[in-house]
Amino acid sequence: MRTLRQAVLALLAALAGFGAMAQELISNVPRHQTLVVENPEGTIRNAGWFNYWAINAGGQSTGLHQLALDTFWYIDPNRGVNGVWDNSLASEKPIYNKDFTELTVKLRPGIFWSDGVEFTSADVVYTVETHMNTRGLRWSAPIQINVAGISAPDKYTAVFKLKKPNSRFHALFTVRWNAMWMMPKHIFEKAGDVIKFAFNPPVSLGPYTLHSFDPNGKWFIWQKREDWKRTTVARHGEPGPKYVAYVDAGPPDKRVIAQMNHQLDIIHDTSPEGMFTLAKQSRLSRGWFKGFPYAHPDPTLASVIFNNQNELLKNRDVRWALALVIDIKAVSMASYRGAATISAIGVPPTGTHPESYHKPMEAWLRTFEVDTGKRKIKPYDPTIGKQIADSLRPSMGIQIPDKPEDVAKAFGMGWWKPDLQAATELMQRAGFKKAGNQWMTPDGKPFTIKITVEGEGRPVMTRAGSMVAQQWRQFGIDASTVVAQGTLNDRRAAGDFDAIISWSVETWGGHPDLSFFLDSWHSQFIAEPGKPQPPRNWQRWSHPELDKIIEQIRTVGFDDPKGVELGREYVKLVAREMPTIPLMAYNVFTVMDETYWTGYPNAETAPYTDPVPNWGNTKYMMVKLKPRQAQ
Amino acid sequence: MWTVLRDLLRHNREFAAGVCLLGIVGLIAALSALSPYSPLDSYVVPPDLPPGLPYVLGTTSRGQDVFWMLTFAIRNTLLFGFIVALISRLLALLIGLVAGYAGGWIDRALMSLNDTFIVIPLFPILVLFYFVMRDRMSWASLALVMACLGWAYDARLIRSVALSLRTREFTETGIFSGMSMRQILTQEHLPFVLPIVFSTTMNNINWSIGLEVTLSVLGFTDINTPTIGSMIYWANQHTAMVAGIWWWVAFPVVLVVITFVGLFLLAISMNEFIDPRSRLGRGMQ
Amino acid sequence: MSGYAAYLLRRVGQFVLVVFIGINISFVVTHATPIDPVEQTISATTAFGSTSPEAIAMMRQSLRELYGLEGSLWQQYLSFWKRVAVLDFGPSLSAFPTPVSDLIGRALPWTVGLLVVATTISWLLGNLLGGLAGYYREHRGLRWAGIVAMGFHPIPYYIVALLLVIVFGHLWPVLPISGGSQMNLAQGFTLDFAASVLRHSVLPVVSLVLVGLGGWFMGMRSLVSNIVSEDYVVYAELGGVSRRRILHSYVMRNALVPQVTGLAMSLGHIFNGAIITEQVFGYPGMGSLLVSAVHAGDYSLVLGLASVSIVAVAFAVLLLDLLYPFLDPRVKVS
Amino acid sequence: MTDAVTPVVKVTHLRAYYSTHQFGVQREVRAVDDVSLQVMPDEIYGLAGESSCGKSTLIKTIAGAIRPPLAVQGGSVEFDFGGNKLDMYRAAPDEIAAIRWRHLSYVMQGSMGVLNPVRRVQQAFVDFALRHIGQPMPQFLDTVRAHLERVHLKPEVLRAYPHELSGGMRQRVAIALATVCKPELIIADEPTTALDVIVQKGVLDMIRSVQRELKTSLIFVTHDMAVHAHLCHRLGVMYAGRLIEEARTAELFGAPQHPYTQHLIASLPRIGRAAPTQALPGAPPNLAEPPSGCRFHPRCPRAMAVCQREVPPMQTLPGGHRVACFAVTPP
Repeated sequence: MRTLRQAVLALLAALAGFGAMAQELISNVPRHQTLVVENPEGTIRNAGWFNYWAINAGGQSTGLHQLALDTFWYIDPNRGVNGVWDNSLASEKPIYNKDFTELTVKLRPGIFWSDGVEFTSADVVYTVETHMNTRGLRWSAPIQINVAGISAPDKYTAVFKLKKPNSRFHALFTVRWNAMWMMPKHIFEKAGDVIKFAFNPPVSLGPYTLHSFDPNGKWFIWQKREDWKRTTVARHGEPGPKYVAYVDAGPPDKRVIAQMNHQLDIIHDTSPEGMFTLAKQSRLSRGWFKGFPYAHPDPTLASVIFNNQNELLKNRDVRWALALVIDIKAVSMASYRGAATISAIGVPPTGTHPESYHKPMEAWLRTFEVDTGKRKIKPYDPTIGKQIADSLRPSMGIQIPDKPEDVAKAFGMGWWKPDLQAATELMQRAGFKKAGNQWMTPDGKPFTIKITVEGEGRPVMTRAGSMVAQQWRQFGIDASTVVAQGTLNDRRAAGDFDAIISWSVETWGGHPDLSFFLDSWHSQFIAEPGKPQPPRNWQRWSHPELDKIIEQIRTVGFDDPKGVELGREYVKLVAREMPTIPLMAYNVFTVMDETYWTGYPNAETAPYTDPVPNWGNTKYMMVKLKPRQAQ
Repeated sequence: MWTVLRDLLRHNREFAAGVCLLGIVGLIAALSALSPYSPLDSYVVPPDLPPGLPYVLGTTSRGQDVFWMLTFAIRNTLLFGFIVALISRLLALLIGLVAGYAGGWIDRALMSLNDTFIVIPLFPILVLFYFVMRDRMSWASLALVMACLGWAYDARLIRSVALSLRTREFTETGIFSGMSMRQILTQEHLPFVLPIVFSTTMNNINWSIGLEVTLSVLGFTDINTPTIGSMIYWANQHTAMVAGIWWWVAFPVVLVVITFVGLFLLAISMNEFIDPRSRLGRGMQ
Repeated sequence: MSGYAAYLLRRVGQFVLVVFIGINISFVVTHATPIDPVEQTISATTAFGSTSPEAIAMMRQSLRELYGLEGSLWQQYLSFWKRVAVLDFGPSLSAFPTPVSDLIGRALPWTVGLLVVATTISWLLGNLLGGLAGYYREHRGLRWAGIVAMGFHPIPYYIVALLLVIVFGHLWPVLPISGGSQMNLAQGFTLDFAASVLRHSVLPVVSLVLVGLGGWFMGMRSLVSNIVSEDYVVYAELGGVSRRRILHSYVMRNALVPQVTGLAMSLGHIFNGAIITEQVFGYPGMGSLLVSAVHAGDYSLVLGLASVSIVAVAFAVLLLDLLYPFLDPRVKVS
Repeated sequence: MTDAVTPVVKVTHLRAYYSTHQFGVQREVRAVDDVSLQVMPDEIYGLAGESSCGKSTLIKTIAGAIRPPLAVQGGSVEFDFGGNKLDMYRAAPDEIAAIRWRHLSYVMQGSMGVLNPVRRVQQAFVDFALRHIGQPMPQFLDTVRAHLERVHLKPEVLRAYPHELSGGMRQRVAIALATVCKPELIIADEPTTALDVIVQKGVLDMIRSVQRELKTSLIFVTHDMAVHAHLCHRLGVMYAGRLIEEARTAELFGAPQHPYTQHLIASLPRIGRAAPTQALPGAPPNLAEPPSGCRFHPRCPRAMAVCQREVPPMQTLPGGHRVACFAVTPP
């Protein structure tokens, strides 16, 4: 017995010992020289794989495309370090010939790979030709479809010959999250089969090189290059952190805990509640906005996407009725606790878009009318953004801005006023009948809609979905949510849904051009029911007017103001047709802890880039970061 | 039987405690009938209120009253457990009795099948099922699947009893008096194994509830049906723990733990009553 | 010895059966999943970048060839069995072209380690305490141990793990609540690494032990309290054999026999517990891999994982079965 | 026998009850009620009586083999091993442990299950006897083998597991185990009942020979009067938890005094007796609530009024013949 008791005591002692045992977060890397960033990809299954160009390669946002890869141009979703447009590997903007069949790229001299080889047009030619000659590389398809040939007149010039006119071809090499990165010719040409080559360790074109990584894929640590001056960001200054660690930070609550213990400098995304908790309890944690709503509005428009091939939803009246049932204030509360930037129109209310679209179109929206069959109503309520702000002021107090433009920036402008009467009229016009408290379809069956949501993957969207479902249910529609965790992309592509909370509208953010998503909305790409739908026309909706708009956009230059006008035509069209119900910007609760580093981007004083750390564009953040206390 | 229960209640502390605990749980579940709110609706009460009045156990970040949510959650969770237990009992009884009675190759065949199901790690398979059935993976179908996987352990116990019954003379006389196998099993053997069935039921309910909670917390079930698991799931969606909304997680956990302990106490007290040697259905977690 | 041979044969047969049934289930299920790996890949690849629709169509085509998804289900089934035979499950679709076996190979040691350590501790500790509790019925400390063990026993792994995360991650953050070892620590047989792994495995192991302990404790206690009234124990006491001797050579020794069977029978459940626990603690094992593979719709990986789990568990059971006769001489004749 | 020799064991007014407390109901079974007896050195003392008359309980109590719910309520069991005296229920546990097997050994009822099923027979001898015999292992084993010869067992049995031995062999092993330390007193509880007649005979002869050789005292319990007649020097008869008569075997069989004993003897099959003996009316009493006075009176052909009121005292007749019955009057 005694021996047993002793054994137990010893065990406890050992445990306590472990507990007490102080341990650095990262071994042999000084914390104060290291930036620790959450990689939302989580655990990378094939950690030792850095060949980004092979489809299904390992991680992308493990630091690889933020710190080690580079290409011609970057468009910043916000203001940019030095303007929205940045010539990175290219020294000038894209140079098209007048009929958009030839693109000339001038390269920046004096840029070197981390192994000391200079980056030249030879690498460009190799990258492009490899994609032309190999199938199943990440960018094989677009290259093979567009490029007739490529040539390098000199060391710093590359000329693309295009198969057909394309004024947006340079988009392929313009980083918005990512773009077609350059391959190191001198490595890959020795590698044999490009698809089977792991590219480990990666040779870097960015200011950092790989220091070490976890074979189980939970962390990747990058180290600043000695010769960082010979990379493109050097134009903006020296990167602050000597080391950058991209880690799998676990589920939302663990991320919050980690940052409270100052073990995670940047949380990629957490729940609103997590954000508020950090704002309350962690003095040095901050979001994109200093106060409420904190989150960064990505140039991504979260919407209720209908499957327009669904017989019941083909009718515009039904779609509009469903829109008029939604109380966006409740949705904003349920999903973001009010920290949402709402948008009534088919463009995200972020970056430069409010200037180019929301504000100019306000007047049109106020006069915009919907015919319910019995009467005409003006559904637009310009005060909803303000109403949300007001409803939050009692609880959030001074954090809530009061200047109208700030309110508009944070919460958005107007949205559709809930109008159950009008909704009922529209439903009836569409031939639906109300039996008791239940809407019946024209052929007399109960009207059921399943809203597909992503579940844990995107808590906020899941919450929005269940709120919309609730409101429809209360209107008498048999609506419920379906969690398609992991399979969401699949089902979205397959059109295997009635309605889905997702986004079919993504933009540059920093540039008014809409082709980034709009081009793929052309009817030519719509898949048969049941056949997989290519991105991003998930709603499988087509309209002759839309096709006309798209075709026109294809023929005007990237920066041509005419593009914006056409964009507004698109906005009017989708407002009338309501193929998807735009809800709000995808606001990302990126939380930055200033215990070790300062100079993070923010809305008020430094909107120089998107803080959301899985964007390739966040490489610009490194040059702005400064250690808080020089140790 | 009733006198036995009464005596147990009077003189067996575990049994009494178990009955009390389950009584509480059952009462809470029953209250769901009186709930002023639909379990599906959110934002019916002000969110994030700590326990107190008028919301006894506080409110969730989804603006739901924790207490009333809890009544629905525990009701569904218990119901789930019972359904699984019921179906799997039938399977276990059938296979156990037949194997024990028939003996020979039938016994051997059934038992190796049985051992297979005991050994195979079920969790991966359940996860796989979820990914086949997706939104058809309703609460009911999950119950069915789990019932089909959860009978093996108890079939073994029942079979061992049936095996001993087989050699008793009343079985012999039954056979000589020309009773059919079905008659013998249902009329002669069933009464003997029923007590065991009862106690294994408790363990089986524990097991199924445990897995249901785990699966739905991981989001691998239908999250519209309020269960203890889906309650915790939604709490995690709102990072309730770190946000300090502890009552959203704590109360479901406490309640489900009470349920587990209650069922478990019943099981072991029954066990001691039936057969001090029996193995307490261990491993059923 | 022929009795032993027959016994052996039976156990091996059982092993084969388990593997066969198990793997068939997982094959059927995985191939019934509606997840199309190609679409999964495409949406993963084009999630953010701008890729023109006709490009997608082309990509889809070439991926089908790349993944070798052609061929009837029956052909896939046959080729799958060929692969199982050599434990090569082909390339992972979500981590193409890395072989599934590599990925599993990386995860397996973690799970096995966690499982072996936790099971050994809970089994030994549970049986020791349970045995003592059954033998020294009046000992107060043991009574309490029993109550605690019983209290935790019925609670599912997930809940216990969750509680530990809350306590040690939030209220008293002294132990790591996620990961398998410290960052930037070379994996290898170094003292630092070992210490770090140990440290990270404390909570997962504790949660597994807490749940596991009770069962063994109570099983052993009830067994012992029956065995003490067996003739040979009474007789040994009459023979003035020392209590110690009686406790281990007579009581415990005999009680262990059914406990080993019990262990074999519950290995499957313990495995479930382990992978659930991994999920909660972000432990880099089979469990985490399984869930992420399922999310990625990577059915070659899922299938590989399920198969390996089944084979591994069945094999562990077989090992125990083979040890059993040395524990209980009676097997050899019966 | 002369009074100079002191008894090996002296039992005085021993009372041992089974008291159970189940579902709140207190039950008390007076299995051994006020029993006194003595056993002399080199004597085989038989205990007779129907099954469940308390004889097993009695010797369990004598051997100190009692565990709840059986408990000693009063009286004493005193041993005297060559001047080394001690009282089973007052001595310290280690003192008892010290005499066990060295001086006092025990053969259990149905000795089939007395060997640890998962260990070899040899282990049992080591556990039980090694510390008493106090030889280094090899010599010890030789001693054991030699002893096994005595009970006609081959030395191989030492390497065997219990389940590999036949019933008879196990019985012999048990007896060998009980006698290997040459104790002064062996208590044997129905050692042969579980065996078939042939084996039984062999075992009995063996027990007798061993006893002669070792000069040990033996308390031998069986319900089989024939066995008693065949084996015992002195015989005690029990009825319903009480010792009712005790005498030298020949005398008891020749002139039984107690009506019950007379019935027992009479019911024995004898060659050349035609008339079958009539059975006694009624059944042995339930010891939970035994009859008042003499427990035999409800069935006694010679019952008197006093028998119902008072417990008959044990009276000693000439020649150490003891009997507890009002109907018997000393000459």
